[in-house]
Amino acid sequence: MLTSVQEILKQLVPIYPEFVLIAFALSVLVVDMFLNGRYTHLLGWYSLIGIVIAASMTIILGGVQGAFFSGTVLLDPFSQFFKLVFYLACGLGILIAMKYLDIEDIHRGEYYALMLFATAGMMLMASAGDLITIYLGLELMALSIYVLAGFMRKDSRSNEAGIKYLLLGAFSSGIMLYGMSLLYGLAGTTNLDGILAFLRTADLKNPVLFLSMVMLMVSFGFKVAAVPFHMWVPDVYEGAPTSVTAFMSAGPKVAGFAVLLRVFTHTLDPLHADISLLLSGLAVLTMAVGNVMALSQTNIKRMLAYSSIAHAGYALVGVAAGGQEGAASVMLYVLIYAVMNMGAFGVVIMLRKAGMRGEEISDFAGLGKTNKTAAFLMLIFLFSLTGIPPMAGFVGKFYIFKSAVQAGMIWLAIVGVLFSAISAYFYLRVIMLMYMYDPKEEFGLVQSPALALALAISVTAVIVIGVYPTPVLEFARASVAGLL
Amino acid sequence: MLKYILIPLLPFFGFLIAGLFGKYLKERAATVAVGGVLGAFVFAVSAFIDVANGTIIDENFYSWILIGNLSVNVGFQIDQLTAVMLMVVTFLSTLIHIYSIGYMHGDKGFSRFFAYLELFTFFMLVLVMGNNFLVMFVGWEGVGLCSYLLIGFWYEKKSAADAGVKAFVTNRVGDFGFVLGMMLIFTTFGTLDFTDVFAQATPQLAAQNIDLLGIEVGIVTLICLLLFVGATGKSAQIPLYVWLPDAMEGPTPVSALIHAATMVTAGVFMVARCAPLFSLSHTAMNVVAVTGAVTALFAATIGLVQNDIKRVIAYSTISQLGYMFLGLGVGAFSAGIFHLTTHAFFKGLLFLASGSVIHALSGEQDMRKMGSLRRKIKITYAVFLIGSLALAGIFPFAGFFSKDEILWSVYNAGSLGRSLWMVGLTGAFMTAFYSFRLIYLTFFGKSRMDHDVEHHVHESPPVMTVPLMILAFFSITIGFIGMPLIPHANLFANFLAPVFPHVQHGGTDHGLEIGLMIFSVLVAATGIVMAYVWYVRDTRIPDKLAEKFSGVYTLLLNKYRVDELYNYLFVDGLVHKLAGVLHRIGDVKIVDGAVNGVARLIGQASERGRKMQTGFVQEYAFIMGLGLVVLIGMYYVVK
Amino acid sequence: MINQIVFLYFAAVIVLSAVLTITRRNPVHSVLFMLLLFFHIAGVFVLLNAEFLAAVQLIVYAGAILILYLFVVMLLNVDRESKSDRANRFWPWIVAFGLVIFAEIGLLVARGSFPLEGGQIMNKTGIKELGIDLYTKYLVPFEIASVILLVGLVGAVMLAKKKND
Amino acid sequence: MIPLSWYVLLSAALFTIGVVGVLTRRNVFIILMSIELMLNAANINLVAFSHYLQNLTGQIFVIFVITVAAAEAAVALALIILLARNRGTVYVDEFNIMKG
Repeated sequence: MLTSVQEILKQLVPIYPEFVLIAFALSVLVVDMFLNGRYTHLLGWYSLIGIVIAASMTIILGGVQGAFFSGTVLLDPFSQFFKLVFYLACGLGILIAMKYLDIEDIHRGEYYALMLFATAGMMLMASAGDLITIYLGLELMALSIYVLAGFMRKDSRSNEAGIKYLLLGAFSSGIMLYGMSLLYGLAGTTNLDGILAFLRTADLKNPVLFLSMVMLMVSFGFKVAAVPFHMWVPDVYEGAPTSVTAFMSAGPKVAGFAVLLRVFTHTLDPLHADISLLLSGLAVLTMAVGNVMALSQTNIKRMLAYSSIAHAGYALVGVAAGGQEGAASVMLYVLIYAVMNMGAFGVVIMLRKAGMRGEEISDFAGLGKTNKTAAFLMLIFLFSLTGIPPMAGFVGKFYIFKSAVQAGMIWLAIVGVLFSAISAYFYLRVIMLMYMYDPKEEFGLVQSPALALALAISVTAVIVIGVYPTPVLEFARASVAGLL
Repeated sequence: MLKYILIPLLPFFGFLIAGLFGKYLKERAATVAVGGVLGAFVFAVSAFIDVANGTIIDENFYSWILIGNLSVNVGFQIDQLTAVMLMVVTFLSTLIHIYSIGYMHGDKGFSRFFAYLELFTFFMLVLVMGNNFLVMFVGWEGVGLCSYLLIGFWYEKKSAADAGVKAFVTNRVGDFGFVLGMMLIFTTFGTLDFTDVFAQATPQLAAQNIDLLGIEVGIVTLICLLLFVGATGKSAQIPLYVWLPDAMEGPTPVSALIHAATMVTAGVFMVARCAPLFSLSHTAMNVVAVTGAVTALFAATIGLVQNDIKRVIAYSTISQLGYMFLGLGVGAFSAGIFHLTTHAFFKGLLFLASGSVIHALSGEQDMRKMGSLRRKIKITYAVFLIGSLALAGIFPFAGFFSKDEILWSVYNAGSLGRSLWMVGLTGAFMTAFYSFRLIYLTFFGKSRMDHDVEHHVHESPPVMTVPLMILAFFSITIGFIGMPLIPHANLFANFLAPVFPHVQHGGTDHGLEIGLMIFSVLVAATGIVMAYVWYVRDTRIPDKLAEKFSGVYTLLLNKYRVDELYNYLFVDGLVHKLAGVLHRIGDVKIVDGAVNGVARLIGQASERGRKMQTGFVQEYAFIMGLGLVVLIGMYYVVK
Repeated sequence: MINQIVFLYFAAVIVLSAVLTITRRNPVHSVLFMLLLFFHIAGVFVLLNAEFLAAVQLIVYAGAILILYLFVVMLLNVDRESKSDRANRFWPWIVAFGLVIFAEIGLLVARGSFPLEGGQIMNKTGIKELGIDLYTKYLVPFEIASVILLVGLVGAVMLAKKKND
Repeated sequence: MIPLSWYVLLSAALFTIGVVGVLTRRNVFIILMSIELMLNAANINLVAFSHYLQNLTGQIFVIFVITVAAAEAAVALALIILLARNRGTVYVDEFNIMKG
């Protein structure tokens, strides 16, 4: 009996990190019942311990590569890279949430459990070796996020965000499933390597193949917020609790890119010419809409939503460029993006306190005078989002556009740089407000050790990666090796 | 090695101290700041001597971005060109720091001002010292940022804040070219290091073409043109010059340091740095030369009728930068850099002196409300006169040597050169005219000052006048390091010779050269005399003329209505309704002119887009479905 | 031949009841037509030798999910449906748009081919194989599915419960 | 012997009807049911392919799809209950606080 348990545990080694996260999530749910609403923030720190343990397991498993569980789960440097990004996003998401949940009066243990479930889902997406695993990982993530988006039960904006995200998410899942079913019908298998093997010998002109590829593109495009599948983003980002928005803008989007890269640059690689054409079209649209629409926003969360759309556009340029360099540039970009965006949301969350929503851009007026540190951090994050050297955002963009030029898509790089020039307007507006206007009224900012830690981590990452990106860049390049 | 690193680091430390502890240091922040730049200057001199003795420094500290076997390093390079720039930047920066102690005395943002100024100096030094394009770009972006902060320094003034944004955004357009050029260099050469790139810049490479949306373009030409787009933004050339006149909203020392002596010359420096690339492409060189010449003339004509003392000098800066590009464009790289150097001195002098005038008049900048100041502020008048003579190009002032070296090279550059020479000479005439119009309006004639203002007129304190006198001294003498005619007497060109192997030497006909020199001095003198007649002897002439040619006059006064033209092209031509979207979207109005035009267009698109975002889930789903249908439909396009 | 007739019957009812589902004014009626639809889909599954799935379709889909819908519809008892519009004002356009989608998918499928089409028809019922596959090959997805159900449970309870906290 | 394309056409029809339902109906329940229609369309495809390919993966996929549909329905209905409680409506076009 004992040996068989050991046997089973041994077989589970490749999914230990996911296993740990789910176990922690379950225990959070159980413990929460006994805590009776007190000391809930301890559950946050407890969840962080879970993340750290899972992260160290992922690192230990770094040497293990290959397909497990009949090919449904893959362990490779590619998935490990993304898992580390997810840990980062989830950890930062939990840190910035703790105080905020108190203020919103929604501090319940389920929050942390759902964050962990969502993270486990994202990790499964990244290491999926089978369409079924992709689908299930995606749904696990999405379902948790639907609930998180509607987490403020008494706030009808939050409810609305939840239902909007759910309806559109389910709609896009329906499209994805249809595409997956066609792909299965063609290839006779749902295994990604199997599909690749099939495509190597198949007639690539088969319209059904194109149809299924497009349907997958639509639903993955939905997850990464590519135009025209982006419409949910501003509304959901605005309505969801800010800490959830921060997590959403980093986690699920990055997970979407993990799947996008896995499926489009690995599995469907024989179709690269078509994919590249369609994706570059989507990338241009995405950059255009994201950057232009961000200009006229008055709500900071909506502005950051459009900015996150725009950033998805830059990353799509890298996917369209394809190849080792393209994929590596996307990976580096999403990492940097996740960190700087979480940081920006971390500052936004500081403005929220009882009696003041702190979501209007005009609320930032005079922040440079009332709270120098917060304003300066925001300045760094916004400069990084604009792509001004030596912040990390510049390195990310540089590498993306470089890989596009290298892949012979100079026009795409030109368009990208042009739109990134436009983006200076709306990031600058916030900076102007912070430094060049007087505060409307005296207000203190909400501070907490957890939030401070989150901001310290992200600002350090933004500056260090900006000044010395080589290790991270090498890491991304090494991680892409298993993909192609 | 350490002493070279200290050149940029000292100002950076100055920035940190003044920035972090400004609250406690109060006006002592200035001491720290001046100490920082002065230290940098001392080390720069030492570096200059090393270079003069033949030590070229090119050192990498660490690899910044490492992509496979390609790497971009953070490293510094000090060669002859950098050494010259280091001297100019640190010397002027020191003087202007000292001057600012007097000028900014009592301002509530005193320590903040010095912190920004130090940060600017740091980035400017990074810009000139970088040994590859990316480090240069870091400095490039950095100086842009500081310029934005300093223009908007008095942000309570709305126009100042707007001007800051305009400068930043216009520069982003230029940076767009720079980034693309850099990317193309990276993919073409596989490196961004100046030495490696230039080593590979061979005529064979110049023959290679690249397909750009169906048009075959020489790859080197494309790179150079993209870089030049960057240069036009930073150095205020047509069509991206619009930000510089507005930038005069900043404190005057800022105008002197950033918008005359250093930052605006970054574009010239960059083109000169890339001389080995540019000299491979005739097209690019011609574009540079023509842009420079046209800007030189164009800005000069606007300068003829402006009434704001600083704006006249601003337009003259644009015009002089045009001359530098004209020189570079005909291959006279060292002449261009020479003009950059002399210009830094006399234009810095003019700005600081105008600051002294404004200071004396309690903030008045309109020349129509000045006059007869020469007896009241004697030192300022004297140095202003020296600066103007240098600007007008009268022998033996500094401007004469550099401008004539450029014009002589232009004259010898084929048939295109001859016509550009004519343009340049016309510009020189106008330069002389408007710079003395300024002198006469300000210092001669009857006083048109308000009574209160007149009562308070006073000479500036020594902390301001001493830097002025030092600059005046150099404005007279610095030209002699570039003596023409006598063999080997052009020390400046000899010094820079190793950096510019492709220098096109002027003709050898000394007789002709002397003739042309005398001719151009005469032309300048005519301008001065004409200004004298119009503005001192018979002051009715300008008004009469303005009346008679009111169309031309208004056109010039309104700066050719370029701002309006940009508005028309980008807004009216494309969109019917002119709604002030940006007014509505927040209380931040983004400047007039070109920037506003594009911004408004985009802003309108943005507003329309907002209306499409109706909040109805089904609309969102429908747009997704539409995307699906279009993407499926693409099958018939691709197959 | 008989198979084809049976299929056509199923197909016709499926399409018809689907159309009725999305057009009925009263959501309760929609649910009932959906029930009819699920029965016929189960019939199609039987036709495809997937008896187990047919059973699952009836037990889980019809028996659980639809009943849940019915519960909530009746719980909320929103009877405004009888007065206000059932569809948004763009519906004629969207029906046309739907025809475009159908035409596109149909055309592409008609022009394309499924490489393995015409293979042997599976004779095994496959329940045993299904079970073995589910617990060996697809173990991890199976476990994820259980977590998904848990998240659904936790989420639904957490959101919908009335607790005075 | 039923041609495979018949199944695919049936599923395409069901998919389209689902899409039209999602895009037209105002009642959020019926939108959810329309989404179920889309999922069922995919299921028909999967089972049909599974049958013709002699391969059980498709059927297994369907089991998972049904599972997820159940969980999703639970969360969706919970959110609808919340909205009905807070906003008193189940019409999607009245869920439009957030826009622009």
